[in-house]
Amino acid sequence: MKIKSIHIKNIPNEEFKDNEYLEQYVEELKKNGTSVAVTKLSDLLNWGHSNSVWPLTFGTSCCAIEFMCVAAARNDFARFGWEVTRNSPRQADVIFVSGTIVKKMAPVLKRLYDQMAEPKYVIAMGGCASTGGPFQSSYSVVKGVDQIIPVDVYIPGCPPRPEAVLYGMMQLARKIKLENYFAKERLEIKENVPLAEIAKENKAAKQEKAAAAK
Amino acid sequence: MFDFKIVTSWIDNLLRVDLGLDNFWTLAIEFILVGVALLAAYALIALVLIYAERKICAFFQCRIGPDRVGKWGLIQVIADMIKILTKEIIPIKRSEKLLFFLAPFFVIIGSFLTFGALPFAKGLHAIDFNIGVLYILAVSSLGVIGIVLAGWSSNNKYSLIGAMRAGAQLISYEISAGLALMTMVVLAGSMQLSTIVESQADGWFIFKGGIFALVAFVIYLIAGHAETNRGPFDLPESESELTAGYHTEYSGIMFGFYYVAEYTNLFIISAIATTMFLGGWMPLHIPGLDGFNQVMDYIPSAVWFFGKCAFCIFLALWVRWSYPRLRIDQLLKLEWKILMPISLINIAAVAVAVTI
Amino acid sequence: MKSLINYFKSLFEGIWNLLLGLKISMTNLLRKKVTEKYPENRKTKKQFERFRAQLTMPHNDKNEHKCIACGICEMNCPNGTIQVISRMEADPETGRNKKVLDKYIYDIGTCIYCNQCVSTCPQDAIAWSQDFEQAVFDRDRLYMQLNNPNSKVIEKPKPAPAPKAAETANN
Amino acid sequence: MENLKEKIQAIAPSAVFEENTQVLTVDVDKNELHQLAENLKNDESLAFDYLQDIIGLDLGDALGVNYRLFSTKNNNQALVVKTKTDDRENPTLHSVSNLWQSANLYEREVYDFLGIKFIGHPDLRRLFLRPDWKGFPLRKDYDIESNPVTLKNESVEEFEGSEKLELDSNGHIKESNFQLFDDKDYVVSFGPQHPSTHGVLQLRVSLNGETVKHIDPNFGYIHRGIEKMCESYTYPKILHLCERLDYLSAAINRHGFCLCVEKALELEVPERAVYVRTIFDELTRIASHLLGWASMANDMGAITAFIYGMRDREKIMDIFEETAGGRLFTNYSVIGGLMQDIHPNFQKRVKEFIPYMRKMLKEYHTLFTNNPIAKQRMLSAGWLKIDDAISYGVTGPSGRASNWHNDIRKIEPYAAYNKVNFNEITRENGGSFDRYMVRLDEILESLSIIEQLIDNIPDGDYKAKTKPIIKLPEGEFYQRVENARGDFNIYINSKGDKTPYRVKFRSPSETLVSALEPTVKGEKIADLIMIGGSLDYVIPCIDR
Repeated sequence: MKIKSIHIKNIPNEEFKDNEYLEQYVEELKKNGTSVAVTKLSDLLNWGHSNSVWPLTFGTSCCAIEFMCVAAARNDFARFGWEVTRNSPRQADVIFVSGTIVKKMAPVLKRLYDQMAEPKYVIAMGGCASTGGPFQSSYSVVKGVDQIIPVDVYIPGCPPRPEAVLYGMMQLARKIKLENYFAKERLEIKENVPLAEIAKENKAAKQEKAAAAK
Repeated sequence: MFDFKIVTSWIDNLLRVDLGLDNFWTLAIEFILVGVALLAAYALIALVLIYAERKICAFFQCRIGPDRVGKWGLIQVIADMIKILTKEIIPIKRSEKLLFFLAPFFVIIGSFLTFGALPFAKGLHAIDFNIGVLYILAVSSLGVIGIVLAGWSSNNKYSLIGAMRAGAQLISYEISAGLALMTMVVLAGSMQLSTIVESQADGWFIFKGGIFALVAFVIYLIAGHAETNRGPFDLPESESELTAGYHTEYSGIMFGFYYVAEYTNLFIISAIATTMFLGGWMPLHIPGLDGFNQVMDYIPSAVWFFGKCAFCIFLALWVRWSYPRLRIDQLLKLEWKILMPISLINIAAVAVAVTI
Repeated sequence: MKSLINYFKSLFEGIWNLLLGLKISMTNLLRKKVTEKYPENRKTKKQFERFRAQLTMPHNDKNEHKCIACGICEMNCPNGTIQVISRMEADPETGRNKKVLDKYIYDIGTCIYCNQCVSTCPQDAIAWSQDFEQAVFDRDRLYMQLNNPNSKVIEKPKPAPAPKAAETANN
Repeated sequence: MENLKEKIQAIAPSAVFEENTQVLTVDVDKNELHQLAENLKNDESLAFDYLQDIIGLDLGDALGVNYRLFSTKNNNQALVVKTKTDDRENPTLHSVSNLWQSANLYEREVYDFLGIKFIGHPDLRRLFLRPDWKGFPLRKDYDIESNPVTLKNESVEEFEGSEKLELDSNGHIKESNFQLFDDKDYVVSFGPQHPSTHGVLQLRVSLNGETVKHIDPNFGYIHRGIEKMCESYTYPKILHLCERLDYLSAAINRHGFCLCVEKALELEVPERAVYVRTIFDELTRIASHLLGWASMANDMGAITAFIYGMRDREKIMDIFEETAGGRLFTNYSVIGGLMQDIHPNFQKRVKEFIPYMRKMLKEYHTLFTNNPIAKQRMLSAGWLKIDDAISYGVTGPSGRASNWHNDIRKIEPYAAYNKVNFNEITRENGGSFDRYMVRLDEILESLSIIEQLIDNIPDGDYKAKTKPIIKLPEGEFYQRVENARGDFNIYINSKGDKTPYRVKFRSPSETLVSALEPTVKGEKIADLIMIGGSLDYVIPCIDR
């Protein structure tokens, strides 16, 4: 499947962010090469998976409240078919890491993720889950859940407003639609973002400077 | 009114006369056909009900419900089913493997056996026992074995508590459900489902039986939904306490079985209530109004049956999405202190009324 | 006898209250639904004007912005969301070295939308936009460069105050 | 006041009274502490029956502890008792947990953060951090990098048992271990990931059938170290951390911190800002109580009620977003006033909301309060007596349901609360139903407060002028505010820098969770969840 053929109602493909990643993803998939029949079947399954992503009710802090708002009447995520929130990780498809993950919680989150049945997805909701957010200088916060479990979609915001969460879920649906269901291993793509390199280097340099000043 | 006997006897004729098969093969093919048809209907009804519940629940909650997968979200449930079918099944390490995998089948078989004995329309009735009511009561409670086994074999404390609750609940509510149905058996004078339906030709029991039938109807609905573990009686599952209750450790299609069985059980309870109280597939007849009765007769019997079922299901959903869950002692109190005494008095009163 | 009366009284009261509850859910069933259809209405729905979703640096038609790279926003940011990378450039008129913005990097992944940067900016060079559709697949994509490539500072009629502010920030 | 001083001096000869402090502060030697505490608690004329907070400090050469006491019988007389340990290497103090129940968790917290061992404490485990955590984070010499992320699960044995320090007859400290649960106990663990723990809290419950025998809360799964972070942040930056403590009372917490700093700076805040802040506080309270109602209904299985609550909460979110630009975190109060002026539509929207909310409250009562299932469940479980409430420090709506008049808006009026008429809602019995009703009645009361203020917002500035870099004078500053869960206290210890030396937030939720022990014993598991909902705690506020 190509990116162009993904169809999300009411949002044209080119208006989505980070299409580069999906293109790279498709390239990688092509390298592995699968037969047409398998691809067609995989497309059907992906259609089912992408339209029925059942979230695990998991919330650690502030973002969980916004997540409840997504589930409530105003921004009803049942419209997308994602409303069946499961409390048992065995039956859930996606884990919304909504809130800060601290070092005491990290093994628990890892265990929850391991308990989920394949195919499973992770959405890092909000600043804390993506990067540590407001608590970057804390001694007990995990700075980004990607240190613990692989993350599929990052939704920035502190907390992200409900529509932003819906947008993030549509991004996840797009990614699911491209997947190869029969692939044994999970495909990990590392994008090359020069800006991020610069930012990280600059930050490290500044921290060194500050440490030297002390 | 269209009689489904025409279809069934045509098939029988086709096999026996036109193809010239002997008795054994005819029966074998007919059994397979019936089985396949029932399975298809079973799955279809579950799909429709899941969609209906989601939509109706959303409307009760001022929401819209599924509306993006297909027109009005109509194929939402198909996507769900594809997903559940292809999800990984996780074997639990320290579980009782055999029972763990067997449990969901008990649940699904229990509800399927009941499903097969329902009279769906005029002539559309797979097995017509002369002890139909007894049979239905017996097999519909098979499901609880699956639930208790699931709770016990999962090696999970939540599951165990949920399973124990389910056991207590079923044993209690079976009594008043049975008594409520017996009230109607007294009125009809037969346990055969077809006879019960036929005897409602001149008026449904809910009208003919007066206050007794109404009380029995309400009690049956309450007890029936308590038996199927649906809200406000969903204690074995009670999401906010026991995460997912007895099926906490199940994933993939194993969980799908529980999920589907929950909805078909809802349908079965409504169908039994329809058959016993609302005249089954019988159209609405008002004595004296012949013109009206004739118009009613033109509506196919299947429509009557499913329409009445839909009404009962709507009642159940309405209650489910309005009330909080009962606590275990409240649940047992409701049965032993309210429902059972009332249904005992009710059945005695009916018996007296009928003999007089 | 009294207990029997009480039993029935509470029974009927209970049934009555249960029915009233059913009535409420039925009225809500018939009410207008409050759901806002998000992706359908994304062209028409207007967010509140003060809603903060992303930091931006407005540029004019000539690809010029107002940032003088003073770094006050970076100082006031609670968790290092903003990084102002500047370079020294000789002013063509005076010949003195002047701080010029090279890259204004904003990490939306850590931003907590506290408004400290915008409210303390002496030049009003940064502003909030309402584009909340920011979800991406890679964490590194959350870094953004706010100044356009090859953009310049708006030259003010009196160039005097700009270098001054830059100098104070330097100290 | 003089009388009190004399009495304290008589009990503890070493007592020194500090000058120029906001509240009466007394320094005592650590050996006289327990004697003094016992007298303060039990003497009828003193009757300091409410231990609000225990604040641990790193004083450099030693570790200090401040006990903040109030006398509910004695016109809410406040007193701060200070003491310090002998050294840093082996710091010990006598426990006061036998006098005040609330001290139990507070002392564990001080032990966790600073490593002070309390002799006679029944259960001295770490409160927030893992048992294998190295170092004590609130000590100034703590290395932030010393505990990397680990994916090793906590071993069950490590927190099953607990340490206990006792003094034997010779005055030597004796260490002993004890088991929290018997081997025969059927222990069910609720959380950390559980739909109804309102955050990541672990409750380990031993059961007898469906009946709760013993409950042990385990905190720290969302401990973000906010207090340590505050020590390196300037005051305007701390505001954002305040919001993220109890995110449901975000605006109130932020307001409280602003008040504390303004008090220290002796800064006059414009009337307009005071009024608007008060309205925002009350709106936040309504939003929080609505969510409390909704999630309690959800805990009891009424999902529809939950959705209705969230639906009506969205109206408040709209008001917030239009004026302040944020939904959950309004980000509106700043030191000296407000972030920006109110939106022109603000008053109109609020006035529309008030009658709507009143109508909806009636619906809530018909749908849920009068529902016999819900009512019987709430009426039959979760009793908390007033003495327990005070001893455990259960403040806010939950404390008021036990007939404890503890509304800080009445006791120590701040902002515009002395300009409005409102009733302090209290109820007699202290059951789950009372806590539930107090919350719904407070929504009505808040609506009436807003109604009185909304048309009278004075004109003028919305923010006082402040220096670009805010430095607090040296000293200790306290500010109590009534947030949606109760007594939220901010303590700032300033050494005159632009960053505080120590900040301590008193979390009202912490005491609410500790009050689970007396309220749920002997109740069913289903009620444990329901009582948790009726206490309405927010875990990130506890863990900080």
